[in-house]
Amino acid sequence: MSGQTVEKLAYMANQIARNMTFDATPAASIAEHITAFWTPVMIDMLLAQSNAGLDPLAAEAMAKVAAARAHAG
Amino acid sequence: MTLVRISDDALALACGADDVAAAFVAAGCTVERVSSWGMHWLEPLVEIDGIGYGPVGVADVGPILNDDAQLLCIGRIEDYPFIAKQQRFTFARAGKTRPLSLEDYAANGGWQGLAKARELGSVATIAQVTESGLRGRGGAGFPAGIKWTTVANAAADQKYVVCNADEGDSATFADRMVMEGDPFMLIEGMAIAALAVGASRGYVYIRSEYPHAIAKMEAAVRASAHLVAPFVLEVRVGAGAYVCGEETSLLNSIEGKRGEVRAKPPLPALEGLFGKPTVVNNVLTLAAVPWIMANGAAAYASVGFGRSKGTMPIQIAGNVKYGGLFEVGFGVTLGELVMTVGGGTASGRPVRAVQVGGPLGAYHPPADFHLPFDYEAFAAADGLIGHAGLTVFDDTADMSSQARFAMNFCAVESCGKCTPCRIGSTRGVELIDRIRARAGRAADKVETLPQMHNALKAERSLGDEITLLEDLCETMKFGSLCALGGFTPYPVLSALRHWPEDFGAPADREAAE
Amino acid sequence: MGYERQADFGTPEVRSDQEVTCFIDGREVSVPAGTTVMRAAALTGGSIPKLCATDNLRQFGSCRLCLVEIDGMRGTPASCTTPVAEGMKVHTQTPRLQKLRKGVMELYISDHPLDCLTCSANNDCELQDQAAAVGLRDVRFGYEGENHLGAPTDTSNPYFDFDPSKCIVCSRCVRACDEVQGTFALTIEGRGFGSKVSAGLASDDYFSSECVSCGACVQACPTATLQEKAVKEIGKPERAVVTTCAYCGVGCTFRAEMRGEQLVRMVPWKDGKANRGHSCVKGRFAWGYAQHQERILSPMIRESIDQPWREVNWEEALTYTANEINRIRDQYGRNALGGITSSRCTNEETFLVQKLIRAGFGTNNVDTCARVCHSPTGYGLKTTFGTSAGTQDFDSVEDSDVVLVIGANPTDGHPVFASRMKRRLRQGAKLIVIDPRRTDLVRSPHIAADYHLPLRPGTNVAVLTALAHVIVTEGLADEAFIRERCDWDEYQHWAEFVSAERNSPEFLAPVTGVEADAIRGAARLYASGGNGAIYYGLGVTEHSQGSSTVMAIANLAMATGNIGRRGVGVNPLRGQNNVQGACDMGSFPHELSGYRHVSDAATRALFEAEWGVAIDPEPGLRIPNMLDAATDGTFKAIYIQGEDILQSDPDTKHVAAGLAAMECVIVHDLFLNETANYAHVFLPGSTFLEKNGTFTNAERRIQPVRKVMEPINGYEDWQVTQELARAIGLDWNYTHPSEIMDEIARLTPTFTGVNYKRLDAEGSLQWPVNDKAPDGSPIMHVDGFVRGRGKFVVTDYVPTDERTGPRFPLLLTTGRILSQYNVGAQTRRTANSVWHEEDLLEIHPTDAENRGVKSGDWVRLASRSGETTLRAHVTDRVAPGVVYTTFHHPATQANVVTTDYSDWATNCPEYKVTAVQITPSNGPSDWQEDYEAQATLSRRIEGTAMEPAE
Amino acid sequence: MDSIQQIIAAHAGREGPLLPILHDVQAEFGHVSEDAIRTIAAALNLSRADVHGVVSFYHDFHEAPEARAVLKLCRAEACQARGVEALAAGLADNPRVKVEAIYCLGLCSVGPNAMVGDKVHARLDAAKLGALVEALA
Repeated sequence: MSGQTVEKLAYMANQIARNMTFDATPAASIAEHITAFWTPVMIDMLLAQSNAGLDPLAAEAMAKVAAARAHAG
Repeated sequence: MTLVRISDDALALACGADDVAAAFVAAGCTVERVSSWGMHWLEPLVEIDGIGYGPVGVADVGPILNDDAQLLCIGRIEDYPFIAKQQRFTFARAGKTRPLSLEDYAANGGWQGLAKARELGSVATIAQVTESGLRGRGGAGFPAGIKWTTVANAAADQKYVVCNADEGDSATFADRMVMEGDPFMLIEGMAIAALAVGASRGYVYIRSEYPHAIAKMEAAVRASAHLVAPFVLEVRVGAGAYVCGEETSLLNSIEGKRGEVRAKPPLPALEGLFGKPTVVNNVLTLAAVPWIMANGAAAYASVGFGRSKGTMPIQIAGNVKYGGLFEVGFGVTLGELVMTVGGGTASGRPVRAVQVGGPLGAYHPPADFHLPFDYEAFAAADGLIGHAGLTVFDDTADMSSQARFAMNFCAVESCGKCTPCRIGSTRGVELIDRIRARAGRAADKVETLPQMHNALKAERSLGDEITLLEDLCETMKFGSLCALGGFTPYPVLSALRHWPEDFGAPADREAAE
Repeated sequence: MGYERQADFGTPEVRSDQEVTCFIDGREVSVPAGTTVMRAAALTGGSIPKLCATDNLRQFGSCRLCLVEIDGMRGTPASCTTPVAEGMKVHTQTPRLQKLRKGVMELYISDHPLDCLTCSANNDCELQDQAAAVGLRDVRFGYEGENHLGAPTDTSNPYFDFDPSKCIVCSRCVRACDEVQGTFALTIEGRGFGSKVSAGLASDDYFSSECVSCGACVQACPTATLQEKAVKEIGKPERAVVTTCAYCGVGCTFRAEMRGEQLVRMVPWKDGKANRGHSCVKGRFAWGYAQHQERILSPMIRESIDQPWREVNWEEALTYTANEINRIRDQYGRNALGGITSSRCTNEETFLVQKLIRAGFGTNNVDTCARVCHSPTGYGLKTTFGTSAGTQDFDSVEDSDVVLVIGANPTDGHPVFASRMKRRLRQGAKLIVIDPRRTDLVRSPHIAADYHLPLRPGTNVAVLTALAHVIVTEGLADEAFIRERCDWDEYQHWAEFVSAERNSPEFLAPVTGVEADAIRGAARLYASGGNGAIYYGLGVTEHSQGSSTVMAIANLAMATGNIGRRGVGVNPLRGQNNVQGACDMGSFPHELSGYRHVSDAATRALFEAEWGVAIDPEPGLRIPNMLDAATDGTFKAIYIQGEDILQSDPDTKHVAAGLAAMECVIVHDLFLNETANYAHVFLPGSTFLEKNGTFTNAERRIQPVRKVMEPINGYEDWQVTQELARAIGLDWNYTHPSEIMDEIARLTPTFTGVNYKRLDAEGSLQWPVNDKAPDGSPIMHVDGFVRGRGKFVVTDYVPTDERTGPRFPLLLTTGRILSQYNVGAQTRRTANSVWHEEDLLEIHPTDAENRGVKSGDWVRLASRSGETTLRAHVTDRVAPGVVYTTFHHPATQANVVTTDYSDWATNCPEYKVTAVQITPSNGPSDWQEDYEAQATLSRRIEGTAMEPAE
Repeated sequence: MDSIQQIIAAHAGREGPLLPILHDVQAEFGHVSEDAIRTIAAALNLSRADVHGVVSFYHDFHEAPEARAVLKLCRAEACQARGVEALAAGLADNPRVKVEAIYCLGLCSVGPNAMVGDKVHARLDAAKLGALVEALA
């Protein structure tokens, strides 16, 4: 995978985060959203990149995604 | 200074009243322009101190002022037989007041009806109109009170009163005279109607052929707006369509649509102007209302004949000696109107026919002179009163030509919506033309084609053609959507029935058969 | 089915609680009060002669053939305008009536051509029928009277002729144009005998007039005056099949009228519940593409896209394809495979494609074109209400008092529904339009929006939040409804958010470009004007905040209690005929049919049991992700049925790169579309006329598609998919699409009660159809939201990252036009192109002036993604700063310009906001020229004329 | 076209303003042109077919200008009874005056009658009618 695609995934995650900022439990909802709509490959790609440029809320959500995957995996 | 009264109604103007008035002013007189008395053969009629002179030309001004015009003098107008014989309810002020003078109107009984209606309220006002027996003067003779009740009972956020002033029938001018001579009376009548049914807006739809009536009504509406408020009234002008005298066509025209006739139901009383409950009444109907309200239903109903209550302003015109407006209770006979009141023909020749009720009315021979002026009596004689206009013809009239005219008028004025009127009137003209040529009809180019196997190849006789005309009239009479196509057969069939010789029958017809 | 006219009861059905009983020729009949004598007579099986009456138009009373006699009533009233009364005794056939009717007919025929045998309406003419019915034998007037027989025929419309010599002036065409279509393009000119039908001004012909060629006038005409050219050429149809239109999401029911295997005409079916007998220019007339010479009828393959195509037989094509799929799966893994289902195809075909991908390819990499149009609808309405679908049936609009249209242009995009909406508006319903453009709905004859909010593209959420601000802060919310039906805490959270000053119309005006007073007025009207219904389209979804906008709309409806009954609701106007169905069928990578997530084990188990394979519990790739993965080298093969993603998807260059990177692109379509330039396998598709199946329209209405003719490519699309499945080793044995629907019903709770037998019997069914709603569900959320309590979602306005600036100072928004459809694959291959030969750029006079651009000039349209050239149309329909174009023509490829920005929740592309610059141009851009050259090369077919000589 | 816009504006707010507007346009320009119809239709939110249908229905409105002076001669029954047909037949052809038939001016007891503009003329005979026509030519 090229860096450009990771960049795009990070953009997507940030965009989701921006739009869910006012959710009652934003990080959890963002994590849930990403798990529901992204392929595991996409999630893994983003998680694999440590400095993907995620905004704090998106990063928090991705951490939750990672935790859930570790738990399930 | 001498006070001279001269009418400014369109008919007086057409006869030169303005020039006469100017001449009196030039001679140092004060001239008051008043409404017309309705004695048209005397127009321009000049009144000085109650004494009438007419018809007056500019050259007569000097002699009149010099008391040297005995031939023109008719004496006291009020006592003149043509006036004295009338029962003037609607035209009580005719000749006496300045049309646009609120002062004159109020001083002569104006606004009393409206005041009464305001005092009585809606229900009692409608009751008065119902009890008076007032029937629509537009031609159909439908009881006004019933129509008003329907509108009053209809629930709606907006209701209208519409005055049908599209007086298009030849030989009728009473509406015009009301609007030009006593416009506030019509406005008062409409305001009473509006109050009775709960309408907030009203329209007077006037034909464009009446520019003077339009101007007077517009001025009168402006001048009286404060007196009829909150009722708001507006004048609308027709645009050259006889059929817009039909109420639904008139409503379409006000709405800005083609003046096509609407199918009924729904009745305009329930779905009228802009789809709202609407009173549509003729000028004379609405103009009768102030009198009824001011003088009481009983006083009105005490005059008349049978189910035709009150007075009728009858209009006498055509080839007649004393043409004009003659308001009288129903029941006067046709012969009296034509021969006595009207004085017979202007040409001095024998009367051959009288058309009663305008272009959709029947032609009556002198044999019908016994008929009393009454909706039912005329209906029984295959005729109709219509808007009560009489057109007198002398013995030079060709009645098949008049029948052709009736069909042609229908063809010219048909809105084109329904088939019997749209196509039938044109076929009628063609058919009467052939009949008038006294020819039967040979099979035409198409009918003679060998592939036209069902077409009649033999010549159609004059008798066949007359039968076809009768059948066409039946199709139009019972098939048409409105009175234009439906009543055109009246003049046609009456001409055919009473004057068959003008159609080449019976002799030709018998020969042909 | 044989060929006969659909029954006509003369006057429209009347709704009334009261029954009236009367006697027609002695036969007793009870009808709703207000019903006409004519209709009552027709209901008893009698037929009163008539010409001007027809039951989809208000009674008119002009022909005077339907006269009857009624006891106690004077004269001979017209039965079409006379309502029945209790106990009324009507006589429809008496000697007097017979004579009158014959008299009327004699008049008609005295001005009518006599060449019935050579007339195109011979034996299909109401005048002829009625002449026979009244027994006319002789026209005593002769045939030489004044007449209209010499009037010339107007042949200007490409689909129908107007021959005034045959006109009987019944006004049915004029009334149909007014009442049914609502265009008011026709009138009667003149009066009396000179009355004639006129299309607009005296100097207008049909083509130059305001006519939109919907066909209502042609359908209404009782003679051959308005007649389809096809009927004149081919002759009278001999059989007819009722089926469903394959154009937009309205889903009109048509009767395909056939002569042999030749389609003669498509006539709207009065019993069609979506269209109620109406049609538009596309469904009615634009079906010629089905027989277009460019249709590909033979399968074709090639190893690489620089080679010419090689025609092969079906077996070779399918074997080759199966080998490639197996090879790629073996080489790169199952997730290197994927597919795209089509909103153009039937539910059954779509279901099979996603089944092939999931069960055969072994991956959830399946998506559908709804990705690029209504995926935010699915997300937004499921989140808030619990169902990914509109809440109403189309009939519902008849009970609406306030109609709010946002981001939709129904008169162009959904014309038949627009006509029904306009009818309601003419009856007095109020209208709010939220759209950057002054669409026809904002102002067109007899229609005027009470509020038009011409917002800056991309600010939907801000406008909706401002509306919500007014509703909440002015106390217009329906608290009782909210407390009963929604989550009160969520509502309060939302109400607090929208009430903030920063969400007030005044505060947001500089952002939205909409005056605060207009927003306040519109909010008050929607909240308190009676039944409020919201209709929206792609102007809502195709944004970076598409899903937020859908949820903001849902919030408004819930806050005002406008959900759960007739006349209200939230209604997406679906673009393509089967968008709803394609979504329902499990075409999304994360959902199985009925919108059930693949991670749900119980649902998977159901499918696994039925299909006998394991289903991946993780979501697959969406279309943009597939293309990303392809450029990245991990996605290698795709099966695309009935879609042209190269032309329809955004950022064309990116799509092209993705396709070019794949090893096996399988296109299953009617024509060599733009995507096929990058394909290795072409499988010829069949048109909707050639197959059985069902489509589901925007009102969740499942409607039968019936085979009108045999597929000229040999197979219905579902058969091709089945053969491909068998070729890769699946054991499929469907013998008819009804078996596929039975499987869908077994696997999908909302479809439990759907089967072909019922669809045939009832015409259509609106899902959910199951034990809880055995007769289907015209209105959703009647007794409660599907998800339980309605969910208010806070939708913060997050501006798109697409910004104007010095390089790209204008905002481009795209859309469609009435005569063309989507990528134009069908409509461009019909005479519809006469109305729209090319995509035009709408630009405001001020912007045009600043750039020295005049109408008709070539302009360069450039964004950061790419550039193209097209001609300008200077108009104030667009606001200053906004430009607009359609995307129907591949020569323009408007999507070269659109960007890769997309909806945050669903990745639905942001077609509606692209920062662009317009400059004068001399002709096609380099990209256009390169593309054209590449396309020409790619379309070569060995051994045919389509291979260039050199 | 400004003047047409002004005419339309003058009737703003009226119910059913089409006929009053058409009257004013006809009076101002002598006809209602196709351009005028387009302008009026757009302003009133009507189709141009709507307006054309109305214009063509009423005898008072003309889509083409009339260069000649117009005399409207009443040809209805009462004037017929008073000899208008003979007058009409005897009317010399005058290329500069258009003699139009009109049906009734409401002056039926003093015919034959005619109208020129808004001015009415009664008790016409051949000499008076000839003079009227000459005055117009």
